[in-house]
Amino acid sequence: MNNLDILIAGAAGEGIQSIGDILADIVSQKGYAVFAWQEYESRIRGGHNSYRLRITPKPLNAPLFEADILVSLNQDSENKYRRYLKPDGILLSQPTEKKAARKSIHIPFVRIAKEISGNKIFANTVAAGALAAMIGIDLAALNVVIRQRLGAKGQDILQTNFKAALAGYQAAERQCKDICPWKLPDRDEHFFKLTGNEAIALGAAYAGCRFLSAYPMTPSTEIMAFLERREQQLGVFVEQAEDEIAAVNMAIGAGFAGARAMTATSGGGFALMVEGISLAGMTETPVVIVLGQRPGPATGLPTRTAQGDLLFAINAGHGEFPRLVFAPCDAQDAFYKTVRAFNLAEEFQIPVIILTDQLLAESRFSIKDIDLDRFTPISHRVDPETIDSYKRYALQEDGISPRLFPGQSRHLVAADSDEHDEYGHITEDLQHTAPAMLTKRLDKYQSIRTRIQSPEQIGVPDADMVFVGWGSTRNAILDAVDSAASLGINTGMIHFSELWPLPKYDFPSSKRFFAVENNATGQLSSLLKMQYDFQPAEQILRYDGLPVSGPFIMEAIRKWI
Amino acid sequence: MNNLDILIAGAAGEGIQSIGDILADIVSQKGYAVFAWQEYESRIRGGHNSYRLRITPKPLNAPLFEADILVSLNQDSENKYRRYLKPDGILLSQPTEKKAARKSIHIPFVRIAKEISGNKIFANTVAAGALAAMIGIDLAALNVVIRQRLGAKGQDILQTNFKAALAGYQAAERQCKDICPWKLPDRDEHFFKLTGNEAIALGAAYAGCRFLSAYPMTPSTEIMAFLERREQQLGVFVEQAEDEIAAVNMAIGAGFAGARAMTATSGGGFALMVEGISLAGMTETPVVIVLGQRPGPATGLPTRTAQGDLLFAINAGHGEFPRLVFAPCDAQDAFYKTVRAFNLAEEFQIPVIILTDQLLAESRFSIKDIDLDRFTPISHRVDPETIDSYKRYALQEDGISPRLFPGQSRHLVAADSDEHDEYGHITEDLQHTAPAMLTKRLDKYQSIRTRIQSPEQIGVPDADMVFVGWGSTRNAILDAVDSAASLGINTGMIHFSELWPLPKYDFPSSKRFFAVENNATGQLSSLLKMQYDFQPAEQILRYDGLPVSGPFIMEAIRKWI
Amino acid sequence: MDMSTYDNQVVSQWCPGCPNFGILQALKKALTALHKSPEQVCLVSGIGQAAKLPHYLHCNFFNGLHGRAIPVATGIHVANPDLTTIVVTGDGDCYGEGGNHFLHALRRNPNLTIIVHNNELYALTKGQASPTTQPRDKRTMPVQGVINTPINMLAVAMIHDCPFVARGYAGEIDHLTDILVKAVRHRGLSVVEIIQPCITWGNKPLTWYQEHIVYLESDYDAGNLTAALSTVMNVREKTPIGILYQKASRSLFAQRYQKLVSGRPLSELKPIDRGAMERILEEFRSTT
Amino acid sequence: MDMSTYDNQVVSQWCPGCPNFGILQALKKALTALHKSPEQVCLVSGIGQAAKLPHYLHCNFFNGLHGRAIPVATGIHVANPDLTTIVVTGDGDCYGEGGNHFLHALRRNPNLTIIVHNNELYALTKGQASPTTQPRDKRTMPVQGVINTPINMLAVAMIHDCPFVARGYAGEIDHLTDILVKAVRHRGLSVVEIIQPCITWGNKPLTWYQEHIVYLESDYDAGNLTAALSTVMNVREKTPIGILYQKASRSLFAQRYQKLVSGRPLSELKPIDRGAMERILEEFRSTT
Ligand SMILES: Cc1ncc(C[n+]2csc(CCOP(=O)(O)OP(=O)(O)O)c2C)c(N)n1
Ligand SMILES: Cc1ncc(C[n+]2csc(CCOP(=O)(O)OP(=O)(O)O)c2C)c(N)n1
Ligand code: SF4
Ligand code: SF4
Ligand SMILES: [Mg+2]
Ligand SMILES: [Mg+2]
Repeated sequence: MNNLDILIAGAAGEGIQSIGDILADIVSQKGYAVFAWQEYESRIRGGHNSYRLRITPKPLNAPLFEADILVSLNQDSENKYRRYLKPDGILLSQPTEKKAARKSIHIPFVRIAKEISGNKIFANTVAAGALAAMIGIDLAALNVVIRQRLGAKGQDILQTNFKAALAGYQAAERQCKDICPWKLPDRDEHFFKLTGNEAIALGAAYAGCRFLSAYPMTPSTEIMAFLERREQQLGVFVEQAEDEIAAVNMAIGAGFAGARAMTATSGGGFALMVEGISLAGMTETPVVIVLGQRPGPATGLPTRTAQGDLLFAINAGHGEFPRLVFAPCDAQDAFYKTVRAFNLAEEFQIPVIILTDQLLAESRFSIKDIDLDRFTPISHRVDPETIDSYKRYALQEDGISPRLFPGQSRHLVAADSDEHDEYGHITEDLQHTAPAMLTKRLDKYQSIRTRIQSPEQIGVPDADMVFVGWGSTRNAILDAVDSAASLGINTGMIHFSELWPLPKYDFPSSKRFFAVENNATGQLSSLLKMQYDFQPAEQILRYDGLPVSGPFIMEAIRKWI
Repeated sequence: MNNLDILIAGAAGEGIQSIGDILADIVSQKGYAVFAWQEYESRIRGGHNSYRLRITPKPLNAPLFEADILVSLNQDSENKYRRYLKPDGILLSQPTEKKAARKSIHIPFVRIAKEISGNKIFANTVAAGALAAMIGIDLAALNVVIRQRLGAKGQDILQTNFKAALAGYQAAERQCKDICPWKLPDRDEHFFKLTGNEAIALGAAYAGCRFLSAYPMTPSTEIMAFLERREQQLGVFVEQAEDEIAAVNMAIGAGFAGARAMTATSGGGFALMVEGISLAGMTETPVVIVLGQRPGPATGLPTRTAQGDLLFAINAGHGEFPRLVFAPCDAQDAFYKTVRAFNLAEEFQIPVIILTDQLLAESRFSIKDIDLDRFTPISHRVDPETIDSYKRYALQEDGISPRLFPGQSRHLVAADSDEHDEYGHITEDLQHTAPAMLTKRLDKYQSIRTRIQSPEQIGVPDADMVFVGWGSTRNAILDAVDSAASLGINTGMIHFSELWPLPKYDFPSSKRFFAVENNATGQLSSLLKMQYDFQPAEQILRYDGLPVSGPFIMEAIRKWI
Repeated sequence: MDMSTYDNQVVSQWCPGCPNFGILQALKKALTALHKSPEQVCLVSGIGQAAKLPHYLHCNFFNGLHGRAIPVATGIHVANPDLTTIVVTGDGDCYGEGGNHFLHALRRNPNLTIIVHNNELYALTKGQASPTTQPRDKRTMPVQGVINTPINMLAVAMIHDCPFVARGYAGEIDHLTDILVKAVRHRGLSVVEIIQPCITWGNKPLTWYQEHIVYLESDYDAGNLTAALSTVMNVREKTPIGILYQKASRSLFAQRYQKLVSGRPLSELKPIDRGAMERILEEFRSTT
Repeated sequence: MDMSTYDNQVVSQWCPGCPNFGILQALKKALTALHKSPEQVCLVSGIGQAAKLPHYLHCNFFNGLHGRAIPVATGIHVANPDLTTIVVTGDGDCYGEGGNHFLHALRRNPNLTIIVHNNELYALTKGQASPTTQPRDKRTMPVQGVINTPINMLAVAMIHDCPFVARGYAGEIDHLTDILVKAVRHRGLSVVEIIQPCITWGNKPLTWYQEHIVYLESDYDAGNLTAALSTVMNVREKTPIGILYQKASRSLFAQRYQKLVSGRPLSELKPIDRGAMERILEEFRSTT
């Protein structure tokens, strides 16, 4: 088997996530990579949501819209999502009056659930059982996962779920014999399955983060919730703040006092943190801020995805001060970049912004390997004993003054949001101190710039067409590169995941460049123009709240191939 | 007389502002233009502040640091500001033990004040009298202004001031006969004297603004205070908000309900308004926001000047939506631009940001003329009777939906921070509605761009060297152009006061361009590179909290001339 | 005019059976009883489940940012005092993100009604604790239970001389309707906090709520501040609902402007005319 | 150790004679009495005249953004519970811009002391009204006098079970010192609001203040919430100063973490070790 794409559709509250999670667990236990992503409405019950599984032998962590199997829990969802079913795909749904136009399997999920338990909430488990049967999973494997996932809910509920799954399984088995071609022979590979948010939370813990204050906001809430649930295991103090202003200021306070500290939010909350970012810049306090992008402006489409805040993040904050802006491309990269973010924030005593988006934050990626030695927590502490008389903002050639913490030693430590002297006291000396301090801070960019990773280049030398992207679109671009290759077209990718300051880089010449972005105005292009005097010939932009996919890119370049 | 430059120096609380104001009034009543600017510390008493008067027959509204007369109220201030006294300038100060190195007039301001009134607070009036005598003002003209300025304080205080001024006048008269060359014969011209803040407040009132909510913040506080003092005269409702978030949201609420509304702040407060700006973008609610720049980051140098928030203002707010960013060059322009800001905010239903800075906001400019017909309040109202069934966000080709107000007619009016349908209800329709709404909003840029004023060009065709600037540096650049001319060097200026979106413009070729900015990173240059693929050869940057002046520019270009 | 005047065609995003529907109904009933036509009414909300209510009621509305309904409503109210402006907000929206605005609205005393749906959690973001969650109650966060003391904004309102403070229950629609009618009628700021069980994220059944509310006693004196304060401060077995505190309002927000300049909607005022502006500018020109 | 331990060489930006100097002195005296050495103390402030105080006292400090001292202090306090962290703030800083943080600090109950210099105006920005300005008092803005009701944060603190609530007067240094000593010593959040005349922008002479304060009566029972509330809510001729309310603190902010994970300064904790991290990651790898 090469690829199997499953789309599970239903209303919020019908449990499609649980079906998807169960299936994802099963196939990954069988040694397959699975990319699980969701698109859903901003509501708790009802509406139309989908959960997609992309099952492959090797990780291909990019979204595809079309599916081999459409599991639909209600008629409305079926109507909405049917167009994504491949021509030879199979529909799994409740029985309908209408004659199905396609190959389909009909199972009365709700009726079966009610028969078994008197409660329709088990309908999704019936569907999960049916789906498992369709893709040739054996019952035992299914039951293992059900036990793992639902064991904690008590014997009664667990047994009912077993029964529901079995009923669905058997009902499907009968119907799918002839039409379901899928087999998933066991493979001997075992992938890590992580969402972007989980990867960031784990990366933070690994980096030595000990403090997170945040205010719930989709798609970043799970970073906080994950760390809170694992407070004892991961040892990160978590506080739900009263608002984002408090969140960022608490983190800055904790950072000042020596804790590696972070916050996480989305565009609206980030907007409220902007003054705090400027404070971190002025006081030279390390802080890591995750900005999970979703379509704006304002509340926008709160549960959807976008890359609309790049220039905002780079320019956020009054006054001029150094910062770093990263945009990891997937969960593995998110783990690494988070470690890097904490290290560099501490080394340069600056705010570091990690841009994610709903796709990256909430999708579950399959990762072959997480190399804990690739980026390790690097401490940039100074030994207070080596310092005679301490000045928090001592002027140094590279702009980096030794940083001590209050209470750490006999040295007193000050931080000041006003322009200040070397001790941190307010200055009005415009002739020397004030411009020297400003320069000192901005001078850090010189060292920072040397530490920024170059854009990733894939297939560029041989390519005629080159996609230029950033952040979470990377894997979709690689899908497109593969698709193009299968049509005999050489394409390549230049991908930025460290966006500010931009590294030294020379764009290759005589290629046709296509910028690929999940926004409407082509923000990366603007940035590249400003920085490299480089302008992609074409822009492939998606701004409907859904992620860029390989086929979307292929469609966009059709007229050039 | 051509030019007379006076520097009055002293501590906060010593009343240098009152000396300066009196002198400014006198000379402008005699028909002279006067540019009055201050640089001062962020404290209420003590420290070192200066008030500078630039007296000229024709308005030259740019700062000069060097002075013909230095009035110093205490020894510390004298020490600090002496370096600004021209070689042949005259010092007016209290008697000192040290033998003065220069021409000087010594008057015991404090002793005289105490002799007259028993109170040293009248020392500044003694100094004002002395200064008046030095520049050949007759006593009557002095007394007229003292009465105008201090009449309201009661007879006793007024009479004491008369006496103090007289004593200073007489003491100076005796000493300055031979050394003071200045005469100010009456001229028959009468200039308006306005600060940037006053011009904005008056422009707002003229534009029909009826609502201002703001939170005090230097250098913009006076816009609110001015309108509050004149609430009855100008008819603008003024509310001091609890914070800047409330300020911008109140203004947006008032705008939604049909009032022309504004707020005013500085960088830190603006940072807090960023989410609200995005809200105005999404709900298409007109609002005018004044951002008075001062050096950041964070609290920075709260009473100083800078142009450090250009890229921040242009990119502030999550998501992508249209906005306008203006940066008037002086008080006259500030008046005009404010009227334009309200008109365009209403026409395009967008937020408009007016960038000022401490120099523009707080300096007093002499203005020959304010042409009330140049920009008049233009209403963009729709007659509700012409509408059958109303949709607040009706999709229109140019992106501008007819805007009605709640309660205005039988039509219901909605605004939604979520992505919404034409009625303003939350939408989750990603196929049609959401991208159509986003496009509709961004499409406004097409019309907006046609309405932006081109950069001002002065002397460009003949120039070898061209200064490129924005906002409040314009007049200093023109000073430099004049100075260069007097050295036989042809220079010119290209000046932007409407910065976003940038207008269509072609930079002339084969010139040597110098960007002039009051910031450290050359933000205009970055912007021009992004927009026009244009890059000035050199950057003249000042970032010590003091304004760019003509001589500063001349000094900077010395190596090229 | 009957209640259906306020119906619209918008499909609700609330969970079926959510007590928010009861609040919606009570509000429609109250507006009907008040003989307000839809165009006279403007609802203002922030973000959250509660804050979606304006979409489901046929009238003007501004659905703004999370936490910022009060300042928006304040601006609308000044710009058009003829509108009946009502804030619809949640416990997170109003007491968490928007806490400062609530405090300062109390100081201003605008003629608004603030309706707070108190479900003791953040529903729209999936069940985190809110400022009103009771100690030890578990939420999706914190999973181990809340430690912080809940905020008591009704007491805070009383302390600041808020002229109308009430508590309703979403399950008692007629009782709530009556409160809302009186709240809107009362001059000055009215605060109505509504016990609104969340049947998805909450951890108590609806019956629990029904059993744990009680009407204020018939001889309860809503004019007595001390008694009112003690009623909201002392946690009892059953939570009293009704008008907790009521007094004649002190002077209203914007009244000075309305006397000095105009009491009409600001949109109806013409800009200063050219001649007047010229005269004003002359003040800034020095003549001898 | 004597008071001079806390002196530093920084030239004050305050007006000569400002009662802020009295507060500074009282704080130095209190820290001396508490035997805190400078490196054990961390002052945290926002922006304003009050907020400049940390510059004039030899110790650690964080002078942050206007209105944001409390969250910064909360972060510092969690990161290093060994520090004596004290917030120094103004009425505008703490009750205007920062009002929401004050409210939620009350809910959290961290072991901090909050000192509010209440001069009933915004001094640093030149004399505007603040949330505590009394009705009809004139300020540079509004020039016609304040209309809004002043905020009563001491009452708000009491309502939320704040374990230590006091009012001092900047002119009564010894009395204030005593309050501050007790405030810092008291477990949990302590709020000390200080009447601080502004001799530049205020409109009452210092003598007026001296005449209008009064010590709490000797039999005043600071343990009685009702009495305490009525003391701060009823405006009397003379304003009582002293410890208004005091009780044993409920559980402290961050205590759960400190029990579960560590009570040491967070900067002393090592990152999770590589092996442990590997094991944790394995949880996310599906094996059969
Ligand atoms: C600035 C900002 N922060 C966070 C959010 C995310 N958010 C949306 S609703 C909500 C909480 C809503 O709680 P509540 O007001 O109690 O309403 P409920 O859903 O419980 O009715 C949050 C945190 C947001 N939209 N904006
Ligand atoms: C975000 C922000 N808004 C406004 C200001 C301007 N500002 C500085 S101090 C201050 C008021 C200070 O009042 P208060 O806290 O009472 O201190 P005081 O000066 O009276 O001691 C204001 C509004 C600021 N620095 N930052
Ligand atoms: S999540 Fe709770 S509050 Fe929201 S609609 Fe559902 S039941 Fe109601
Ligand atoms: S302005 Fe007022 S508060 Fe500030 S230092 Fe002067 S007297 Fe004190
Ligand atoms: Mg809620
Ligand atoms: Mg104050």
